[in-house]
Amino acid sequence: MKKLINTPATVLSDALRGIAAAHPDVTVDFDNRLIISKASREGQVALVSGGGSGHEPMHGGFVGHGMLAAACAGEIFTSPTPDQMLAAATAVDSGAGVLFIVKNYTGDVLNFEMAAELAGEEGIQVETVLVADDVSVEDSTWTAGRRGVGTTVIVEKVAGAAAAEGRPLADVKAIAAKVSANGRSMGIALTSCTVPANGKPSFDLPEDEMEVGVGIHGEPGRRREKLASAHDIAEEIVGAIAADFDFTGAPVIALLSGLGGTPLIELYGMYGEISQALESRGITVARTLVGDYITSLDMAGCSLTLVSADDEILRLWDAPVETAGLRWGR
Amino acid sequence: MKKLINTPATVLSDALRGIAAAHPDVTVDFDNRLIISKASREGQVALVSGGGSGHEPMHGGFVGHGMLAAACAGEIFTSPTPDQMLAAATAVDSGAGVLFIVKNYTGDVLNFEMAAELAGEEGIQVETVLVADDVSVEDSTWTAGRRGVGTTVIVEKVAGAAAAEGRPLADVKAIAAKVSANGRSMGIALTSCTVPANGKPSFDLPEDEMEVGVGIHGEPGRRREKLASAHDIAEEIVGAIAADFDFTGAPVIALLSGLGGTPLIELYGMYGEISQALESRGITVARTLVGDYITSLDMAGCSLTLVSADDEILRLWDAPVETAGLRWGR
Amino acid sequence: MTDAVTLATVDAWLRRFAAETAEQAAWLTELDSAIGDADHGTNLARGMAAVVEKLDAAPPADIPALLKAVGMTLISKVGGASGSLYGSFFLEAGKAAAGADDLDGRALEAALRAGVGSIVARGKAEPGDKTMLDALLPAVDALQAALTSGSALGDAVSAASDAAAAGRDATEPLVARKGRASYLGERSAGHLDPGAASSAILVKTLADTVTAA
Amino acid sequence: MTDAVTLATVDAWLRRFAAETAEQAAWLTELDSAIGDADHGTNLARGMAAVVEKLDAAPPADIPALLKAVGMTLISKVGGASGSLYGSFFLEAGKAAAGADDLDGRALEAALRAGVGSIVARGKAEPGDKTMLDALLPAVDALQAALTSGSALGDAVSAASDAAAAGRDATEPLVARKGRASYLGERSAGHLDPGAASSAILVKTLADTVTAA
Ligand SMILES: Nc1ncnc2c1ncn2[C@@H]1O[C@H](COP(=O)(O)OP(=O)(O)O)[C@@H](O)[C@H]1O
Ligand SMILES: Nc1ncnc2c1ncn2[C@@H]1O[C@H](COP(=O)(O)OP(=O)(O)O)[C@@H](O)[C@H]1O
Ligand SMILES: [Mg+2]
Ligand SMILES: [Mg+2]
Ligand SMILES: [Mg+2]
Ligand SMILES: [Mg+2]
Repeated sequence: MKKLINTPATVLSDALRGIAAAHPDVTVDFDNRLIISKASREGQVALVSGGGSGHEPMHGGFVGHGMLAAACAGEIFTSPTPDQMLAAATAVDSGAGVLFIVKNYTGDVLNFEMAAELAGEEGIQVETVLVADDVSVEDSTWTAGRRGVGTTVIVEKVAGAAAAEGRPLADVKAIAAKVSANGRSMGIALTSCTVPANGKPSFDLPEDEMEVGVGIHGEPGRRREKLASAHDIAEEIVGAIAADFDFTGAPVIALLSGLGGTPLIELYGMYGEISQALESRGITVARTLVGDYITSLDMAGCSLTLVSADDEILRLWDAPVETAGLRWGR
Repeated sequence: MKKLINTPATVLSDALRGIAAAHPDVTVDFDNRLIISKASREGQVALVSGGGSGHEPMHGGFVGHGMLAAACAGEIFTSPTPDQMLAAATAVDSGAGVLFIVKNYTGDVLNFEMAAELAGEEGIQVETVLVADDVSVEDSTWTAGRRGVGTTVIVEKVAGAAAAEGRPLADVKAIAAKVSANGRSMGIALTSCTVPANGKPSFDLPEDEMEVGVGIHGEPGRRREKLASAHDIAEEIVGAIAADFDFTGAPVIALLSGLGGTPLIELYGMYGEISQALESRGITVARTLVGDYITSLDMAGCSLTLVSADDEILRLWDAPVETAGLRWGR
Repeated sequence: MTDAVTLATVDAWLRRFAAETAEQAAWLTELDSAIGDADHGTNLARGMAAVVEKLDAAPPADIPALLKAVGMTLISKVGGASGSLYGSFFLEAGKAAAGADDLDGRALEAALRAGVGSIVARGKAEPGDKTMLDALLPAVDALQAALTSGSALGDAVSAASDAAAAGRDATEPLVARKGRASYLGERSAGHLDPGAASSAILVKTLADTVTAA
Repeated sequence: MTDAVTLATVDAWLRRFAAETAEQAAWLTELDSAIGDADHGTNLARGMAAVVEKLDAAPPADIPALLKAVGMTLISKVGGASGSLYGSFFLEAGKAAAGADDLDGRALEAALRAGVGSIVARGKAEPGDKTMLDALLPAVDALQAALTSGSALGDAVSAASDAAAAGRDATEPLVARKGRASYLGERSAGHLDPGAASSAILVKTLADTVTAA
């Protein structure tokens, strides 16, 4: 394992020190592993998200004006604990309530559930929105359901803008839920990631193969295939996403994220192919992000997220945001 | 070689298609491999930079309001040609002249030199500023001198802001030259990159070793060392940079860039250590960037750049910029 | 060997479990790496180390307090699915043991069953879903059956441990329907479930502690 | 074998050089990978393929026009240090040959020397800096010496080719002072310079073409 770290055990706390040093507009609570926005938010709904670490800039990089009020950082790939979430809710609630944005993983769901109960007991109004957008996981009531991946970023941005407008908790939750319902994602990997504490790749992948339908935790994908061209990968991903949801009805927000080990020149090459694959299916792209937004440590690969966007979503998407990971309008 | 590409020969043209699709506020000239800003620039000095590809977001990602007017994209790690540069200068000159921002590599210098001659013949006023900031290369009049690396990003931002203020060519050049003179960088690599056309890593590095003093072209560094902790690497890099230039006199702009294959969580961990190493040497950080800004394909590693910043540099740094790779204030 | 579980026994059990998770952490993470996210061993070892610290710093006065302390510590230190599930297990077991001093066989079974019940309530998994329940449910059933047939406590917990191990092994061919492994669909078959593996360790350390007491 | 270089010979030389760079591209890039940026072979092969296309599309009328076309094409298609340096070489060689029809030995030497001079003027390298000049300068000197001592053209260009090869080999122990390899300092020693290697091919293909003509 080759990593720019001190020791596996301190990867998260070291990164938090760096975040604190690099970003004077957030406060880092080292005990509770929280990244908290300093932006004024009086009377506004506060968005709290969080999850295992290793997906940077998500979530800590999305803390700031117009997006998250706080992010809870769990250990690498391990959901944070209810204490952290409760501390976050307590720190950011200004009376208008707190929206938990939760990716659909058993650990995240259970821990946020407990935190919501605890926060409720302390008189904080808490609502939760779940993101479960990964089309490579079969959706079934018999299983844990779909994973939450890239749509989370778009939910956080859009709901954050609604909160910044002063909308009440019920509205912000409804908007977040709409984005979540309108989003679909899929990812592929050329290499595994290496969890620092584990010290070796989570799975082995021969030189000429790729994993199709991977998540963001180094778990293997739905199947292994021969390494394909960017063109064919784009066809496969876009095909699977478009088969799951009709994206021709409204323009989409497209997010092509690297998984941490893929350089931008490859992502742009992929996006060229994706853009064609979308066009050929009659899907219109209104807004685009290409870069590292939701990653999986040092994994090479990418994930595509599409969100079908009505006028309200687009307007909120375009509203000012000022975070380490997404910034425009101020 | 595992890459998200179609074929090695089309990596650049495929990426340009993706850039064109993702960023409606730039025009891509596919024949000349130019990325040209659509931002209005009437009567302003136009900044043109460029270089070999594989360093994304540099330079194409820095095209837009408040930064570059155009970027010329060479083949992977190969400086662009004078034709491209001339076409860029012609496309963006609005009469106030063009500033070429050139990283100090023989190929870049020679090709921009020819382009400047050709542009001069066509009546375009051209000035050139050279960036040569890599302290891991010994500076000597007998050699090609130092490489140009991370300071380039800061030169482009600061000079771009000066141009956007309507300052004349001589001023913009002087400001660019000041930033260039005030900047120092150094990089280390944990892995080599793989040039697509070459198909294999440019150098081999055992599991427990790193290259110290690498550039951004997959060339080996000044020496090979045992893989060290983030703390020790930070001490080494900061020590070398601080030994080369006195950064205690004024606050610095600090840029910690990943080299393409290093995830953000590691970069933040590194930045925590760097921030401490700076503080212990009495160096005050005024502004910070942590992320992928000047990369070397899929290389794992990082480079640190410090620019000693007076009030003018800081003011221009803070001015609005709207590009794919750097954005604030609008 | 005794016929009731004392506070000292429970304390010894959890310290043994902590030592064992530390020792088996790499293996548990390895199992989680095949069908999950490669953190189960690290997480549990971290959590149990915190439990031992807690027990050292403030030794609980009775079994219910100890179980509660363990549950709270796991919930606040582990994270992930198993932190919340094992945490609930101990919290609920502690509640079920409320008021008790030592636990005889029946009381032990009741406490464990209550703990397992809270895992079901939280995680909504069923037997055969390839989770820790596939080790824990058979263990509690075996404990009950042994006690019903008149076995001594030591024999009964040993039977529970054997059942947990068998349940763990039986997860190998299963296709996961809950937890991260469920994302893999058919590809989750052919691997032991890491949570079932750690649960089998939990029951085995109980048996070892009781029979050594 | 002839005693003057005709348009057809120059055309054949450059086609042969194009074929040879395509064949040796991987090796040249390999050399560049050790002490540079792993693109020299790819770049030169791409540039020479463009030259051949250009010669096919619009066959130049005379040697100066041909050399100019080659120079312009390399400058606009190769990029990097070698694109600009080889481009200048051919542009300047073409200028030196201006007005000439066929080139006799002396005229050939003058053209090549002018070309090499423009590499010196542009790149400011000196002999021993571990660059293409370390192959080209000895080659031109050997050509001149052979012609002065009365050798036939074919023998003279063969001597030039041998000198270029020797010059290329002599770059191995050198510490680079120009080009990317200079960034490596002492570590650049122990490797052939890729530009010297391609220059040796340039001179060898000239010798092979002239002696076959
Ligand atoms: N819904 C559930 N019910 C019961 N056990 C579960 C459930 N989901 C997951 N598990 C157990 O948790 C184990 C994984 O724990 P761990 O790796 O620590 O958490 P995470 O999956 O969050 O990384 C699985 O092997 C499984 O036994
Ligand atoms: N200043 C110079 N003078 C002469 N030759 C040079 C000079 N700089 C570099 N070269 C030659 O160019 C070669 C490298 O060419 P190439 O790899 O195509 O360009 P780049 O270095 O821009 O990638 C070197 O091996 C060397 O022979
Ligand atoms: Mg986990
Ligand atoms: Mg090059
Ligand atoms: Mg796990
Ligand atoms: Mg080269």
